[in-house]
Amino acid sequence: MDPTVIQTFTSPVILFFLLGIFAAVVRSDLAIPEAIAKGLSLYLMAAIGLKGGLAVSKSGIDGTVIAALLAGTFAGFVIPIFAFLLLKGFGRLDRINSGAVAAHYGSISVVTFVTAVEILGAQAREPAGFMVAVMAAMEAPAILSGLMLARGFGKSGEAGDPKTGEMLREVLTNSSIVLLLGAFAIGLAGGERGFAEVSPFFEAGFKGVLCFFLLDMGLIAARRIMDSRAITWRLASIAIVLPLINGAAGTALGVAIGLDTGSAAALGVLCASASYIAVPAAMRLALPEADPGIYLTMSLSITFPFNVVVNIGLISAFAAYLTGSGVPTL
Amino acid sequence: MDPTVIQTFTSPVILFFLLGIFAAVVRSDLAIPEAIAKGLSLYLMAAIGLKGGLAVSKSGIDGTVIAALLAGTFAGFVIPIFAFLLLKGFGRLDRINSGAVAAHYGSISVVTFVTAVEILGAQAREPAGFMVAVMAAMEAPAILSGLMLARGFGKSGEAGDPKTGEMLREVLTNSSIVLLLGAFAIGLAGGERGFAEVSPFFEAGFKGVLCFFLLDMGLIAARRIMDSRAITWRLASIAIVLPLINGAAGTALGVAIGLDTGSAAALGVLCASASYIAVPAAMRLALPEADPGIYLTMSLSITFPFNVVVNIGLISAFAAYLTGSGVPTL
Amino acid sequence: MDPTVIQTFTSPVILFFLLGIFAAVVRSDLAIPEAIAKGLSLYLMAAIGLKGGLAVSKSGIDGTVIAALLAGTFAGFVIPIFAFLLLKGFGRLDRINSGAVAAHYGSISVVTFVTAVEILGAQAREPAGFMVAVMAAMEAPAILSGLMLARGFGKSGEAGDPKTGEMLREVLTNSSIVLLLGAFAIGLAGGERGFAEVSPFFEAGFKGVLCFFLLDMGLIAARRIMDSRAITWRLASIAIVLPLINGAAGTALGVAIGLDTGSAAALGVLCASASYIAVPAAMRLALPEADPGIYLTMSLSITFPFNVVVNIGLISAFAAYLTGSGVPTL
Amino acid sequence: MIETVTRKRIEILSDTALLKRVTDAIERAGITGWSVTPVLSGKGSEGRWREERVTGTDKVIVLTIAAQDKAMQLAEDLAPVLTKFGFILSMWDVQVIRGERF
Amino acid sequence: MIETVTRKRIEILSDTALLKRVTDAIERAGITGWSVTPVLSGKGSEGRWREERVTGTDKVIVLTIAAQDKAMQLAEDLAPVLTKFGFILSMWDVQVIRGERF
Amino acid sequence: MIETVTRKRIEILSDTALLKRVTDAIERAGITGWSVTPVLSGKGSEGRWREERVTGTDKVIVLTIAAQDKAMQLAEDLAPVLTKFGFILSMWDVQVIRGERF
Ligand SMILES: Nc1ncnc2c1ncn2[C@@H]1O[C@H](COP(=O)(O)O)[C@@H](O)[C@H]1O
Ligand SMILES: Nc1ncnc2c1ncn2[C@@H]1O[C@H](COP(=O)(O)O)[C@@H](O)[C@H]1O
Ligand SMILES: Nc1ncnc2c1ncn2[C@@H]1O[C@H](COP(=O)(O)O)[C@@H](O)[C@H]1O
Ligand code: NA
Ligand code: NA
Ligand code: NA
Repeated sequence: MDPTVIQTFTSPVILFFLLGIFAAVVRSDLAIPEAIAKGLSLYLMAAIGLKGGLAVSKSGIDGTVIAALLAGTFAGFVIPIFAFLLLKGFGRLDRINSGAVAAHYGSISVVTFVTAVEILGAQAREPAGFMVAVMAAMEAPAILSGLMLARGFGKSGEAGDPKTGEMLREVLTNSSIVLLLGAFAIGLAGGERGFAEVSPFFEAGFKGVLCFFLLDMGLIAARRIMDSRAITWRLASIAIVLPLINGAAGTALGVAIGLDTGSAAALGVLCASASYIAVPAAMRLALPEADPGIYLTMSLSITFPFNVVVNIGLISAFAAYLTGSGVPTL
Repeated sequence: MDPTVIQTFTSPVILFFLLGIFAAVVRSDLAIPEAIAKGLSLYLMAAIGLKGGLAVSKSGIDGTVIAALLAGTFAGFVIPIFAFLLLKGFGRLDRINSGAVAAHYGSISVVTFVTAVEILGAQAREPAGFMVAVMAAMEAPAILSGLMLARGFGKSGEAGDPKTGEMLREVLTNSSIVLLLGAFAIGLAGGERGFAEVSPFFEAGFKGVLCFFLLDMGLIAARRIMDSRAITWRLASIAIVLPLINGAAGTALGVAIGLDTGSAAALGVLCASASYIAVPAAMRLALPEADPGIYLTMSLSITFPFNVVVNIGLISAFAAYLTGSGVPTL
Repeated sequence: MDPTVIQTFTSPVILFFLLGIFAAVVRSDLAIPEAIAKGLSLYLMAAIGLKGGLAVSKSGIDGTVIAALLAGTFAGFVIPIFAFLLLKGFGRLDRINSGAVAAHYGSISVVTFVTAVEILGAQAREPAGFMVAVMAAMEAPAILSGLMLARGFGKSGEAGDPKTGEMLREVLTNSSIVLLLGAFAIGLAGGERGFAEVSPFFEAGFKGVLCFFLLDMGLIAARRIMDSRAITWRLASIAIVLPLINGAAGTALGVAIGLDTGSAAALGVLCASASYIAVPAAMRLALPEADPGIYLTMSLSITFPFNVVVNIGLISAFAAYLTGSGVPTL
Repeated sequence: MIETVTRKRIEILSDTALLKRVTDAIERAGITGWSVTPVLSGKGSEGRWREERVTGTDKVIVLTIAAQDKAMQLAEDLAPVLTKFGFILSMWDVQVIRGERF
Repeated sequence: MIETVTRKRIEILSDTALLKRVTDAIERAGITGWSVTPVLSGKGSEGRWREERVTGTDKVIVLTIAAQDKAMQLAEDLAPVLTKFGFILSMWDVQVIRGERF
Repeated sequence: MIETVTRKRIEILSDTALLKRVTDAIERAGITGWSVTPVLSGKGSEGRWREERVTGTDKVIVLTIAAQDKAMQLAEDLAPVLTKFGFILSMWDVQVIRGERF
């Protein structure tokens, strides 16, 4: 086993996540005020966006960047189809719920990505800055894809359901896309000099903020699954198998289009991750009949911890294997 | 044109402000939780107060400081009179609303000042530390001045309206004055050594916090003007012309009493800026008949962005012109 | 008088606390949003836990650590008995309220401890890292002790009152214990290398966050006593005398079991401090008839400021006297 | 004696994400105003929840005061989607001053 | 069977900045207690607003339970300033236990 | 015309620390759901308070809609402890749609 898989467990970031899970399991009243959690997540998105923009301002844009953006968008459209079939078939979910869950798995989780960047960075496999833009590009397509699957391709939704155009506008202007891409643009425009001014705030605090945020995610994820009633063993299995398959496929796709080890792994993590912020909000609006008890519990309480604690390590090792860059000495 | 005017646009602080405006315009759901925004503003006030106190603990107090305090207080009383006449005449507002708006323009905006300090600092024109005390001194006088104008000088307000004494106490103990002057006193008392202990928190994070806060101000300012109904083109013009005139006059006054370029510019910015926190709260209480849709939209949605994006740069250039310190090479 | 007692007053941490009291006294509307205050307290607990765990990961665990843990637990059980007798006798409180107040004085205040660590550190008397674990061990015993006193040892509480077992589980899983010990464990596991990653966040910001938090505590403590009606001069005296006696006794106990000056002083501070977060919550649940107007006002509005502003300095000097380490030159 | 008139007060519990559905219906009913208040946690047929705005599962209560006929129009409008959207609607008579504004 | 008595419940929507005006009136009416609850956003004749405590435009609902006569006294006291201050006042009958305390 | 039925709406003001006491009683009365809303500040016989979650002195209002008989059962259950725990309980009739769920 790649030693980097084990190393994950000594990172304070992961340890705080496990502490959150522990606190929820012993029914502690520990809770991060929700305004703080929201503030921390805005901070993380601004910081990762700035950092990505700064990196691209140095490296410039070339064919690989375009290829990665196209690959990400493609994956965002295609993953839901595969997920939908698995959910309807093996998972025994109805069409509406299958479509809703599929949309979550095609889209991405910013915090999973950020955690992966930390872990990959500690392995000297820092992904390229443009992967932030790839992440932003992958947020929306799966929502469209999942909605079409849920509603059946021909039909256009009940009267009173929001129009696809309206949905699209809402998805493209949702806060995480605007903040990520906005900060990315600021990093690109400001460059090294602009970043120097704000770097003590956005860089020095980053890991500590991530610790706190993952503490909260651990609490929320574990509390949700403890209260959950809707999850069968079939759905739980899918919530583990999907990130494994999507992660491997995404990594392979990344290597195929010529990404470096870290960036290919990051693409794998994006494919493996499931949204639990942007997509649930969109689904509540577009498919209110779908059960949040299913899609949130799968993405947030099973897939998210699995990715953070196990799968990022696996994907990193797999990327290193594929690119032949071997196991880094630490 | 002074290159420093253009340079404003590459500062991340300003870019985040523009991002906030952009997000509001495309109707994104991006929002900073209000507890976070409040916390950031307390942080900014404590930090600027400490910094000012520390600077004065080094430089000491002399005749220039007294002159600047008197000049600021004088401006606070006089600007509302000029503004009132303009608002009643050209602006076609009634007496109550003219007085309420005038009070806003005579008072100051802490965030505009803080942004100016950042921008002036980047131009090697850092204002003197005592300007923080001048800012605090300028918060209250305009409220009294504006109230007297709104109520007519002879009359004493309706039964049930708060007494002027009560108003005065409330204005002098409002949170921003207490925190600014309190932190100023702590900086003065603690000096270099006391500050060293807390400087990583208050200094290193400052620009980043300001970025976030201005992101929020951009959102709030733009959302407000998009929902506004009460603003005529006459009022909108006044919201641009007043800061231009007040800024120029304040800068000239500063140069006349012997302030250095940065401090004279800072006095200009204080005169140009309009309150959107302390004064609205006071007006809601003392003049509930006045329309917040007018005074908030003018000060927050027009004057504030104009000052931050354009006017600070102009004032800085004007101060340099007056003191003959020319255009700094960067 | 030990110069370190006076030195307390030039620390920004204490000055911000006094500013909070001042703001409340002049009835300013200054207020820290409650979500921010909660977030800051979580930060302080995580930081102090991490720091303690890191220190122990370097120093290891020996007989002194065990002795300190036992001494703290012992004090937690015994202090309430002594306090109970004083409150019922001299204080003229009834049994229920005496027991409730006694529980507060036997337990500890994290913020008092953190402030003491800062002040002792500035005097080159930094307490040992394991004192954080001692603090955690002292949180719960006093609650049990106080409850038994309040209910009379024989009786088992009214029907509907929570069972002792249930109470115990709640006390042991309360957020501050879980976060303190969790972060302690993470510090222990991660060691120097793990801590390096997060130290800019948890270490550099620490003093500044403490300033802000104490500003809030000053506001809350002073506002409470200004609104209070339930405090007699007898109770007010007890709220001063108890921390003096407990502080001296705790310090002596610490020296007796062989702790160094800083750690003995820290044990004294823990004994002297009274809980105002964990214990009130437990009492509200277990003894709803007890009057929060008494126990909160005593612990939060009298004992807490007395400890922070006066008693920590006294205890430090006393510890230095007992260990013969004299007055440090600064 | 001041004059009071009787109006309906309607309160609708809704997911925050679906708030616009509620306020659109209020506007369709020709009602001039409303206020939105927060909800922290709750329990229903789908089990407990607590405020987790991070996952968009938070709820609000929309309250509006309106004349009887408009109130009924609002109730009629929302009735068919109550179950689908999980809204909870309750209404009762209240006395108000300045009745002409509602 | 427990005994319940009828009291008035009054709710007043007010700008946070004007809260003291409301609670002073409640005290003048001789009512012993009240509670203040938050409001997040709303719409009225002056258009939409949302919580922006940064600009002091936030609102609260003050709720108080009182005997009929005191409730009417409160309503009478506030009626003349309702429009000036933009308050919205509604009241209705509720049953309470421990009626002697209100 | 849609059909509305009459139910009781009960609101209980409680210390946050005692919330579980309230919701346990609601469950004992066989009521299926409730919602918890925040309170910012207030005044009562023990004087003023304001939200100080740092000291655990914050309060909430629990609201639940239930059939008459279950509502009375809840009131009976809580009546003996109202004073001890400092709860304030008020209830009134409301019209609801989808009455079968309450
Ligand atoms: N009919 C209504 N029902 C409930 N709240 C209302 C109503 N009308 C106005 N409001 C609230 O009162 C505020 C001020 O209304 P207005 O005085 O009409 O501008 C609005 O922003 C709403 O929060
Ligand atoms: N008449 C009332 N109407 C509404 N809320 C009240 C009333 N009396 C008391 N309260 C609330 O209940 C809390 C406790 O009241 P008490 O038990 O009288 O100290 C107060 O702080 C208020 O928040
Ligand atoms: N009887 C009730 N009274 C008050 N609130 C309720 C009631 N039933 C459900 N709720 C609220 O409505 C939400 C959704 O309920 P449900 O649709 O039954 O899952 C719950 O989480 C509660 O917040
Ligand atoms: Na994915
Ligand atoms: Na001004
Ligand atoms: Na103690």
